[in-house]
Amino acid sequence: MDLRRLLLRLAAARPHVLLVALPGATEARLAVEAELGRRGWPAAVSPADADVLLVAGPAGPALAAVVGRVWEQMPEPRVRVVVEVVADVSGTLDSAASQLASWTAARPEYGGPGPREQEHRGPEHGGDEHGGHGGGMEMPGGLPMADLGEDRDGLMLDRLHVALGPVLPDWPAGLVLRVELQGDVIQEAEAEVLDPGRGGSSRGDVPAAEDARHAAARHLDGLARFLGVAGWADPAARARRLRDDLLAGAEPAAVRGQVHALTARVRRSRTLRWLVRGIPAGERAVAARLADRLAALDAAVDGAPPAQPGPSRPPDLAALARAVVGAELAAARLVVAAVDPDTDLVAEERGARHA
Amino acid sequence: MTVLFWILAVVAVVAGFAVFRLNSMAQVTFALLASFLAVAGLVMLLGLGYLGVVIVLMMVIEMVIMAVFMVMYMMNPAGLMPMAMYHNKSGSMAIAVGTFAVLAAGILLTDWPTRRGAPAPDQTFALGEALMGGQMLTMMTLGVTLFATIVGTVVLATARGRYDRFGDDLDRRRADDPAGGGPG
Amino acid sequence: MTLQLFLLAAAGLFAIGLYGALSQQSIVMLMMGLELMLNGVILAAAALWFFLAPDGTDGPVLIVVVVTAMAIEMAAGFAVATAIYRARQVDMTDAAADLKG
Amino acid sequence: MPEPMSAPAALPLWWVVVLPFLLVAVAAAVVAADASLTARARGARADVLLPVREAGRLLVGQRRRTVAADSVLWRAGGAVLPVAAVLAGVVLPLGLRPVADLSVGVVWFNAMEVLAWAAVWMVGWGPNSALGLVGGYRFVAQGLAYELPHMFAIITAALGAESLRPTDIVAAQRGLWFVVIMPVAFVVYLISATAMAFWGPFDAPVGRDVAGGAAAELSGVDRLVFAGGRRLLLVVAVALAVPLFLGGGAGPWLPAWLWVAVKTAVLLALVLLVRRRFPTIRADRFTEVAWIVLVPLTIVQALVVALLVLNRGGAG
Repeated sequence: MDLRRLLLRLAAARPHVLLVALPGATEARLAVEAELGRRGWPAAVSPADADVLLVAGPAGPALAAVVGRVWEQMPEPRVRVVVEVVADVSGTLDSAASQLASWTAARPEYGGPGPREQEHRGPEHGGDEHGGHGGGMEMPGGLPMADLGEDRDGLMLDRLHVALGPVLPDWPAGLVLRVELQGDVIQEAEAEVLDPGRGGSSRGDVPAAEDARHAAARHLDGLARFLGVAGWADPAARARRLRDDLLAGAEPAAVRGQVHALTARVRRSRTLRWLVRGIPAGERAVAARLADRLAALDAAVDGAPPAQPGPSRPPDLAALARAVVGAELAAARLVVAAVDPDTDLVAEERGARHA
Repeated sequence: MTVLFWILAVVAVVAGFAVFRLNSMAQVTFALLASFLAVAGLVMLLGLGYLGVVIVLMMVIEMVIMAVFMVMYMMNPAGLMPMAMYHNKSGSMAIAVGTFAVLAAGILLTDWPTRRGAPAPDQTFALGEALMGGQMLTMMTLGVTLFATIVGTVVLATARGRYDRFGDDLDRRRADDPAGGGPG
Repeated sequence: MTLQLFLLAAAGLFAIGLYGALSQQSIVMLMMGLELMLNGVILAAAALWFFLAPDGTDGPVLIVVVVTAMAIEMAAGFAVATAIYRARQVDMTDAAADLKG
Repeated sequence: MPEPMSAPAALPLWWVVVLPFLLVAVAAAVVAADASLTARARGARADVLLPVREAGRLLVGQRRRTVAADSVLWRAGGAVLPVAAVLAGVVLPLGLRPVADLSVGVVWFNAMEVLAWAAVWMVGWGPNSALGLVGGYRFVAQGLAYELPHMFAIITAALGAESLRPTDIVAAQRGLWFVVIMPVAFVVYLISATAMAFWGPFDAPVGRDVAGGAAAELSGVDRLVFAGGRRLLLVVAVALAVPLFLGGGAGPWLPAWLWVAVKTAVLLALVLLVRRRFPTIRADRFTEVAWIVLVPLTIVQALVVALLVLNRGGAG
C-alpha cells in the first residue's frame, strides 16, 4: 500500500534506536551516541519503543542471549545492527534507516500470537532468571509465584523478583541488578556484570596529554546519565553535547565556559538538591557523590592536574547491591547512576548478594 | 431517552453481576466501576447532573484505590489462577433471589402515588441550598463522621504510634519513619 | 422509562450485591458486594425522587449521604482489613471468624 | 445567583466533530515545539514534520502482546485516555461558547481528568510488567496528592463566580480576571493540571528511570493513542486555566476565539519551558509537598475568596 510506504519512509528519517552497550565497548557506545545526537535520532527507552537495535561491541554468551530476547520483544518494523569498529557508525546507521524505509515483511502477528511473542517475559528487558524461586508452584504463563516478605511497615506482602538491566536507559553497560521488589521498594539485591572484560579496557594506554580531556569527557558522560535518570533532559543533553565535542577533539579550555555554566546550573537547582537529599549510596550519599563529580568536572576543564585515582580498581558490586537495598526504585536508579560503576574494569565473573 | 435507559440499566446490572463472575481482581474492580458509571448515567438521565458527575468522580477514585488494595492483599491478583472464594454459595444465591423477588413484587404491586411538583430549574443550587439550609444537620453529621473515619482508619491501619516515631520521651526532632513523606 | 423499571434495576443491583456480600470470602470482595447494594440504593433514591416528589430535595440529599457512606465504608473496611492482615496475614472472613465473642 | 447571562449557549452540534481535530492539532503543535526545544539543547536541527513522522512510525508499527497480559484493561486504558481528554474538552469555551454548555461544567471536567488517571493505572497494570506497574502505581499514589489541590483550585474559581458553569465563570471576570484575586489558586491549578497530565516535571509515571513506566510495553497504535492522549490531556487541562482564571476570550481588539488561542498558547509555552527547568519530581517528595503545603494553601485561598464573595453581597 502506498500510504504505508510513505509512512515508513517518513518514519525512517528518525528511527528510535535502542542502544545496548557491552562492557568494554565504551568507545563504541560514545561514538554511537555522538552520531545519534548529531542526527537528532532519539534513544529508545524500552524495546517496545525501538526501531533499531544497536549493539555496541562484541557480545559474550550471556549478553548475546539478552540481546536475542530484547530483539524478540521489539515490534516490527525493526532492524538489528552491530557496531564494533568506531569508524563505521555513520554507515551502519544509514543502512539501518534504509532497511526500515523499505520494510516489506508481512505482519503475521496481527492475526494471532506468533511463537515469538510468547517468549516475552515481561518487564526485565533481558536477564530474567527466575529459576529457584517460587517454591515449585507452576503458574500459568510460566511466571514465578511471588514470595511473601515483611515490608517496611511490617506488613507481610508479596515480593516480586525483577532483574534490572542490562538494557535500561542510562544504565551501566552489562550490569544486572537482580532485586526483590515489594511495591517499588527493593528488599534484596544482587549485582552482576554479564560477560565482563571482553572488550578489554583501553583506559590504561591513554597518553598523558589526553588525560584532562578524557577525564572531563568521562565526568560529563556520568553527569549526563545521572541527570537523565533524574529526569532532567535539558542539561543532560547539554552535557552529552559537550562530551561529544571534547571527544571530537575540542580542547578542554575551549569548552570551559560552557562546562562551568552547566555545573553552575546543576549546583544551583534547588529542586535537584531536594530530590537527591538524604539518599544513602554506600560510603558517600548520592548528593555528595554528585557534588564530587561536579567538582572533578570543573577541575578537569580548568586544567588542574587530575587527581590520580591510582591504579583503576574494579567497582565494588557487593557494595552497590548493599546500597540499593531499602531504596525505592527511583532512588535506586539514582544510587546506581551516582555510583556509576565502570563495568569496563570488571575482570572476571563476579557477583554479590545482599539480603 | 428510553433507549439510553435500557442500555445503561443493562450495563449496570450485567457489570454488577460480572463483579462476582470474573476471575481477575483488577477486572472485577473495573466491572464494579462500570456498574457505578452506568448508574451515574441513569442519575444524570433523571436530571441530577451534579450528583451524576460527582458519582463518576468519587467512584473512579474509590475503585482505583480499591484496585491497589486488592492487588496488595489478594493472591495472584492478575487472575492467573482462576479464583473461587465462596462460602455458602447456594444459600446466598437463594437469599439474593428471594430478596429480589420480594422487592420486585413490592415494586410491581404497590400503587405508587402520582408525581407531584416539578424539579427546581437548577438542581445543583437547590441541593446546595438544602444542604446548607434545611438539611444542615445532615451535612454536619456527614462532616463529623468523615473526620472520625479519617482518624479511626489511620489509627487502625498503622502499627506505629508517636512513641515509635519520636522516641519514648517524644523528644526526637525529626520523626523516625521508614520513608519520608509524612508530616514530621 | 417508568418508576417501576428504574426500581427493578435498582432491586437487581441490590440483590446481586447481597449475593456477593453473603457468598464472598475475601473481605475486599465482600465490600464490593456492599458497594453494589448501595449502588442500587442510589438508583432507587434518584428514581423515587424524580417520579414521586421532584419538588423536594430529599432524594438528592439521600444520594449525598449514600455516596459518603460508600466512601466511609471503603475507608473503614480497608483499615480493618489492614489491621487484621497485619495481625495474622489473613484477608478472609472465615479465617477471622474467631473474632466473634 | 448571578444575573442571567446574555445567553452564550453552546456551539453548533457539528463542533463535536471539529473539537477532536482541533485538540489534536494543538497537541501536535505542542509536540513539535517541545521537540525543537530538545533538538536545540542537543545541538541538532529542529524538524517541523516530527509529529507526523512519529505518528506515522507508530501507525505502521506492530502492536505487541506480553505473556499473561490483562489485555482487556490494557487496551481499554489506552483508549480511555484520549476519549476522556476530548470529553473534558467539550466544556472549554472556544471563544465565547463551549461545545457543550454544561451547568456543572467544571465538575464534569474534573471527573473526566480522573477517568484519565484510572486509565494510566490500567495501562500500567495491563501488560503484566513490573516496570509498567511501578509507573501505574506512581500515578495512583500521586493522583490523590494532585487531585485535591486541583479540585480546590477549580472550586475557588467556581466560588468566585458562584457557578459551576465555565461560561458563567468567564462572565464573572468581566471586571477583574480571577488570577488577580486568586493567584495561589491559579498557580496551584497550573501545577496540578500539568501533574494530572503527568507532564514534566511530574512525569515519574512514564519516567526514564523505569524505561517509560506505564508506557514501557506499548508499541504501534497503542503507543500512539497513549502518547497522543497524554498530550491531549495536557492541552485540555492547561486550556481550562484560561476561562477559569484569565478571563476567557476577554481582551481588546482581537476576537474572543483568538484571545483564547493566544492565552492558551502562552500558558502551554510556559508549561513547556518550566518542564526544562526542573528534573522529574519523585512521587514520595511531591506527595509530601502536596499534602502539607498545597492543600492548606488552596483551602486558605478558597476561604479568602469566599469572604470576598460574601463581602460583595453574593450568595443571596
